[in-house]
Amino acid sequence: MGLVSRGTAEAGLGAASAVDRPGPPDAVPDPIPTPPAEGADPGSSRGPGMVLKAYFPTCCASADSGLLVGRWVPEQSSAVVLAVVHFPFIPIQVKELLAQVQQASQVGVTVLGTWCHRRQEPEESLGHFLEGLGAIFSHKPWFQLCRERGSKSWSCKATRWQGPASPAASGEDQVMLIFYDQRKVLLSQLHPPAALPDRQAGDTTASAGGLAAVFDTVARSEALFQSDRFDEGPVRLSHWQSEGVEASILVELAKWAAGPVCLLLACLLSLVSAASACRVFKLWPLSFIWSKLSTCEQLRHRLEQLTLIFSTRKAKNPAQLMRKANMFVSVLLDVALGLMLLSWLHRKDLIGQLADALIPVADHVAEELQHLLQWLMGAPAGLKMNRALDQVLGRFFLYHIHLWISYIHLMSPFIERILWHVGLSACLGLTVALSILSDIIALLTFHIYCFYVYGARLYCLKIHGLSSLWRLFRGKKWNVLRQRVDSCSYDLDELFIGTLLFTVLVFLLPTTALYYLVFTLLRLLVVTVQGLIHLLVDLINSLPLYSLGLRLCRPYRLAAGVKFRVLEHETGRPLRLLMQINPLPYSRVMHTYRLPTCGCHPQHSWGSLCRKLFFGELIYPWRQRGDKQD
Amino acid sequence: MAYRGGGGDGQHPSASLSYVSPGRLSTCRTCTHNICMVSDFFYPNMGGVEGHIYQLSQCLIERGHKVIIVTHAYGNRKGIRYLTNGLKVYYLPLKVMYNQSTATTLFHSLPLLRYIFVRERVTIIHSHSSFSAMAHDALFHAKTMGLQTVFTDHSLFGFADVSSVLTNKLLTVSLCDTNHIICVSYTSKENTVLRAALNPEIVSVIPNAVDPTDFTPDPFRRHDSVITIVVVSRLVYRKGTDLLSGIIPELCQKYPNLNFIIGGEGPKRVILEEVRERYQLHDRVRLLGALEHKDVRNVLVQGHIFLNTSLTEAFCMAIVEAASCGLQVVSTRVGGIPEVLPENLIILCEPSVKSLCEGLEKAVSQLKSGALPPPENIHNIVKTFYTWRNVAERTEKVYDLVAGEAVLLMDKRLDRLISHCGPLTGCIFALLAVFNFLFLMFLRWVTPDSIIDVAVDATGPKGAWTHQSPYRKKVDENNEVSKTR
Amino acid sequence: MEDEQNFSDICGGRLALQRRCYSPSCLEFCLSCPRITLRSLTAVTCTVWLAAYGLFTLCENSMILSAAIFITLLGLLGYLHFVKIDHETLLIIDSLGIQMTSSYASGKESTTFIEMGEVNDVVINEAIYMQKVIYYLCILLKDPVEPHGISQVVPLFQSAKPRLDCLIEVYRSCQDILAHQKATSTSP
Amino acid sequence: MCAQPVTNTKEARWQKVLYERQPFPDNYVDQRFLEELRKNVYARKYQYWAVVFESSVVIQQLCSVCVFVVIWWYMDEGLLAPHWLFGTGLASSLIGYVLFDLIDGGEGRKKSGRTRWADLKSALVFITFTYGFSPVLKTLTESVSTDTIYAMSVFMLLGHLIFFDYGANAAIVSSTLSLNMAIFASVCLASRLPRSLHAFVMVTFAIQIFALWPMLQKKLKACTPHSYVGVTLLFAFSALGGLLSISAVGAILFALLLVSISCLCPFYLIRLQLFKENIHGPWDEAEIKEDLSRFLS
Repeated sequence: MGLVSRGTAEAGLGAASAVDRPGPPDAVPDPIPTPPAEGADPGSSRGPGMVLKAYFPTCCASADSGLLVGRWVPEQSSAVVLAVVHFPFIPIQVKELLAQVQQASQVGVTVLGTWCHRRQEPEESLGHFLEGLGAIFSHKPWFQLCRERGSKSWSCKATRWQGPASPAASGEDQVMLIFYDQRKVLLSQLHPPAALPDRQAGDTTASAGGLAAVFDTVARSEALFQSDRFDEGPVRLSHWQSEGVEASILVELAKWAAGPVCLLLACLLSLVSAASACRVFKLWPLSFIWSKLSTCEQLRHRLEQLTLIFSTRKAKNPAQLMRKANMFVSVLLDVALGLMLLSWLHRKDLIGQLADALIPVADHVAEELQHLLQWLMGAPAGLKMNRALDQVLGRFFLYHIHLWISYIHLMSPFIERILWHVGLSACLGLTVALSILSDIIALLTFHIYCFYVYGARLYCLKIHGLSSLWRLFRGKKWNVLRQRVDSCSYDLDELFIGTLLFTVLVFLLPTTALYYLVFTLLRLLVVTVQGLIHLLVDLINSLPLYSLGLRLCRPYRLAAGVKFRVLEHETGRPLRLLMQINPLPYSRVMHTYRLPTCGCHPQHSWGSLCRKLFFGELIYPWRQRGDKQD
Repeated sequence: MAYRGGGGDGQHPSASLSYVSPGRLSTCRTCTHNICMVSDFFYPNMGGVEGHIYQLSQCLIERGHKVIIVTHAYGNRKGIRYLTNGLKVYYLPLKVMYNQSTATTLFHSLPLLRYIFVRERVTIIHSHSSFSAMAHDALFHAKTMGLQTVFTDHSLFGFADVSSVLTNKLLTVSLCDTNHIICVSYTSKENTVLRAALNPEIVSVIPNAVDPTDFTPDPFRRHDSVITIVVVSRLVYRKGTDLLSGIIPELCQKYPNLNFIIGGEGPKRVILEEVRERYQLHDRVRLLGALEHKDVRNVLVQGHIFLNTSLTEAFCMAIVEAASCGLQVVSTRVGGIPEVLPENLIILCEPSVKSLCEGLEKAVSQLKSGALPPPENIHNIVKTFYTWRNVAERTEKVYDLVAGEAVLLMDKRLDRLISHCGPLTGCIFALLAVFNFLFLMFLRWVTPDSIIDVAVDATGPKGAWTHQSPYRKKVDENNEVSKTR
Repeated sequence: MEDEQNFSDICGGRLALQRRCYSPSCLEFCLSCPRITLRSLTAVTCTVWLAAYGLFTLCENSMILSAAIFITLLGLLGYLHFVKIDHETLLIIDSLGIQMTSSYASGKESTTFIEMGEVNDVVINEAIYMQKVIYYLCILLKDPVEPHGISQVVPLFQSAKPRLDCLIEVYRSCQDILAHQKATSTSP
Repeated sequence: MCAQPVTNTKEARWQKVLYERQPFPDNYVDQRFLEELRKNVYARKYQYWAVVFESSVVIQQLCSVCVFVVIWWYMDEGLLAPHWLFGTGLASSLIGYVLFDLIDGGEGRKKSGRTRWADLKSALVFITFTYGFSPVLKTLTESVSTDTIYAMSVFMLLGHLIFFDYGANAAIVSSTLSLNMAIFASVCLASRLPRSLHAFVMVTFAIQIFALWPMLQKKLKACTPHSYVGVTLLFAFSALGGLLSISAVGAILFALLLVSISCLCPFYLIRLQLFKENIHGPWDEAEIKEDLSRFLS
């Protein structure tokens, strides 16, 4: 019903079409002094007059006349109306209620003024009665908010009583009506979160920036909204009503059940982690391998996430809650995808086909490599290579490939079973399966890695030798102390030997460089594939799905701020604004809520990568995990 | 005050511009000029040229001219800034090539410079320092746009080696159709006239100046038990640091109560440290490192004798500052130094260790015999020599003269280039000038002068700087402090 | 209540400045650029399609033509949705804040609201932009730690860069409201 | 733009000082303008024959390159047996070694403080390394085309001639670089020879003619100029003869080159000295005469 009431309220505001009614109707008990003409300087004519801001919930726009209950924020000179107390009421009870709310929510909830909603012909008595109320609930300024029948024209005046004694001497203020949607404001969460005052300190510290204060007030005075419209309390309030009670019961059930479940799972997880932390795995070679295998990394990461999710401690601030939810959703999605993959694999026995396909593929790769080496041992692309060195290197690598093929054939019978278990592992999640895949690739291309390392080392050696000999050739030398190149006079024999070696190296360089180049290209191919897989895994790991969904379906939940719309306005009436929630843009949602990934991304830029390649330093895939089990 | 963005922090006078209606911005003036100082060298970079530009601009502003300064961006100090009295500085984002001098293609800076010249309604372009590529670019563009040009040369140049031959050729090209040239000393004038093959009539000599109020003597700061010799210069070869490294041991061995204070930084600092190591002079030779301009005085007043070992100088401001602080100056007889101070205030020596040591010994003996006049007298004599106001009014005369002259039209300019700079170079640069002119035509077609906003004058006869709220003024004062230092 | 003036931007294009005054304490400026003209649209499209057709004649592959059509359509959509800003609005509400709205040709709107508490001042600033030196209006945000300090400069009317006269119009009204704001905030 | 009316400029005499206001305009040009201008202060006069004598160093180097190339050609053609060349080379270097000490009675050796044992050691190093590397050298460049090798060696030998230390103190002079280039060229050429023994002998010969021979020359030139001239002429004629036995045209061209370098170039140098015009004045950067290294060492 809260929804319904709000709907009518929207209609009631009549923001859409500009129907200009003739000036202020005489019905109003006392017409507000018309504001000065446009041209004149407002500052001068208005004197010290401060613009008061009255935040009025849209859901109360259609409520019957009564008292405005809310909070007065002096530093922004703004009044936040929270609810309307309907007639008839007994002032004492109202005061009691307010006192309860106040000590429940530490917000200075008071009676701000009166609210009269004229549905039928105005009767003078009501106006005077409302006047009189000011004496009972003394508050300065005292708001008198009034809505005409036509529901388009509102009038509001704020009077500062100089004490009840002399009601005549009362200064009037400019008032600005700002309508806000109580529910959205209540639920939304400002970004960046304003410094929320702690509950104990009470509303005196609620002096966070202007709007943050309003949000804070509304958020903290939930106690006021607890009372339902139907329960027969002494005082009848009208404000935003939470949705139906049934839903809330379900929620209660869930909350009640959540505790034990979390406890149970937490115990299990602690067991698992304890097992993984057992000393046997900490022995040297094993620990090294664990650190190098992406699967283990991924599993560890997941374990941490799950322990965080199911930790029985309560999330302190909404950000942590959001983080938990994001993790939970991403884990769920991950597992779901993994199960889909699993079902797809096990339908019509794809595993077997894969296993049968794998060995030939590995053989084929080896064949191709052999051809490549044969080609290199000839005169590849008409390059001037040194034949002797060429032969030596070629034979060396051929021998390696031979070893490799025999190794593959040795383990061929077990391939299928291995794959089967790997396939099973997909039920732990797609990411796990993917990282296992990347590990398998790394294992199957181990020979390429070896070639690359040999070539790189050889090439690196040559390059460094050449650089130092080139300095000698020019009669210079590297000064280690000053970190610069000095000129120095060598002996004759030093010169001679240096130059001889230089010549030899120069003529042998192209051969080595070619081998290095070819194998580096192969290596880069593998590294790129692995990198892509890791990127995919990271994407799944870090995507804040829950926040994105929230942003999609409930835009007001994540607020970047507010925006105002000027409602159709006529002179002599208070200015009316509609305050809407300004939703957070997707980019910032991503940026704020993306989860930490387990892998470190490439540190070196492209330039440094090229430098490394040129000088023959070893490069590793994105997570420094190039050297599998050596 | 830290600001983000390229905008810089020009808003204070702009904020007060709403009091100035655009209609008031009439441009052509008879008595006063709109001057645009162009140089690569300006604050936060420190040195003689920078100081010259800043002080001269301040005095010209106070004489009622409108002055703006154009230089290149230093680090994140880019955009438009305002210094004291609304001196407006454009820090243009141009590439710096070699020690703070921008790379020049002779064309790439035309759009920005033209935009600035037009929006500031500049009438006279005043470029500084022949080392600054930007200054030469500005001259080139200004001639293409038909504006009056003045050039100030702050440095001396040899004729011996290849590099100087090339630079001199470029200088010839750049100055052959410049309206007037200013040199800081007669030697510098001779040098410039020879280098650029100029008519000496269009070359004026206007010396640098120092602010005598900044350099006042303070005899109580120095201990008369020991004699202190002060050296303040960049420690580079051209400043004769090698000579210094020879002088220090000689004198320190001869006089037990003689100390050196050496202010300044540079590549040659190493050899001074080595000398100090060798002769264990750590307690007698103090190396202060780089000095802020405001600290120079506090260093100077600690000494009795000021030593300058430069190998070449156009106009040595350091010795004037030292003399103004009441020190006895001993210097090498190179460049324009003999013209700077009268004989009774300076001891001139040949640029060799022996001669300089003799000069110093003479100074020491005078000091011991008390033959030297007291610092106050020296200060009172020196402070009448060089003042920025004098410099400003002499420069103003040059401006008046130039404003009277006519700028060469395109055809005459081409003839002059070809006739004056030799056939080959002349033709090449005439061609470049034609290209520049076509480029300018293109720019005028793309953005006509009519749609370029006229800048609000911060200085000058109708300057908006004067009427503004005291709060802003206060802010700007401390801005200026933070900036000009 | 509402009046409209014509100005030109720094490149000489036409701009229309609407000035709506809801109440002495609430002002709205709407700066609208000329809409995308049919001629330029057709010109671009035709050039792309001609190029595509040239390629098509070279290598007989009808994929190219369809690709070209798709590219133009997507490009147009992207342009309208992300690049072309039709009008920018500046809403100043005394003692509440300043709101900047820029609405794209596709109707998408992006709004930012700055509370009065954070605003230090609204000034006209000079900046070097491409090969020009332009004036622009900007909001100076207070530095939360030290008063009179400025933490950030928020430029206004970034897409339509109006010339000085237009800026002065807006600037004056802003200053009026800010002055009143200052006066009231100082006097309790 | 006068500071004061022009009338009293008569009695007031212009001084070249900045510190006092003078009754002259700022752009006033006195007759003493540019009076301190000097020309050709450091210009030197050259004697023709002295220059010719100095040029003999260049002649020597050209000749040694020529001789080297000629010898290589002979070996490549197989007209010259490696043993014979090795023997002669060994003998000549021994003679040179003895001469080297005899000329100056061995005080050069005393000054350098280099023992004969060190000489022997470096000689052994040469021999062993060259011999060890010669098979490698043999197969080093076989896949590289001959033209490339020729181009490379020509380039290197030219470099050797350019960077050689002829006694002038210029920036580009670097004896190390020139020697290295010569060795590089010799290795390239040696790798083209039929057998590894040839390569070995060729490289040793290169060392003798490019490293040892210039040392001896320097000493000769220093101590006994007359004999030096004689040796130069002898060397030049032998080189010409060798070249003549290969190609007459080459020999003629080479002879022309030698003559032009030794006679024409000095003549032109002395002629062009007359046109020298070098401006000096107070603006020049003063250079420091005495050496300041004594304070640091």
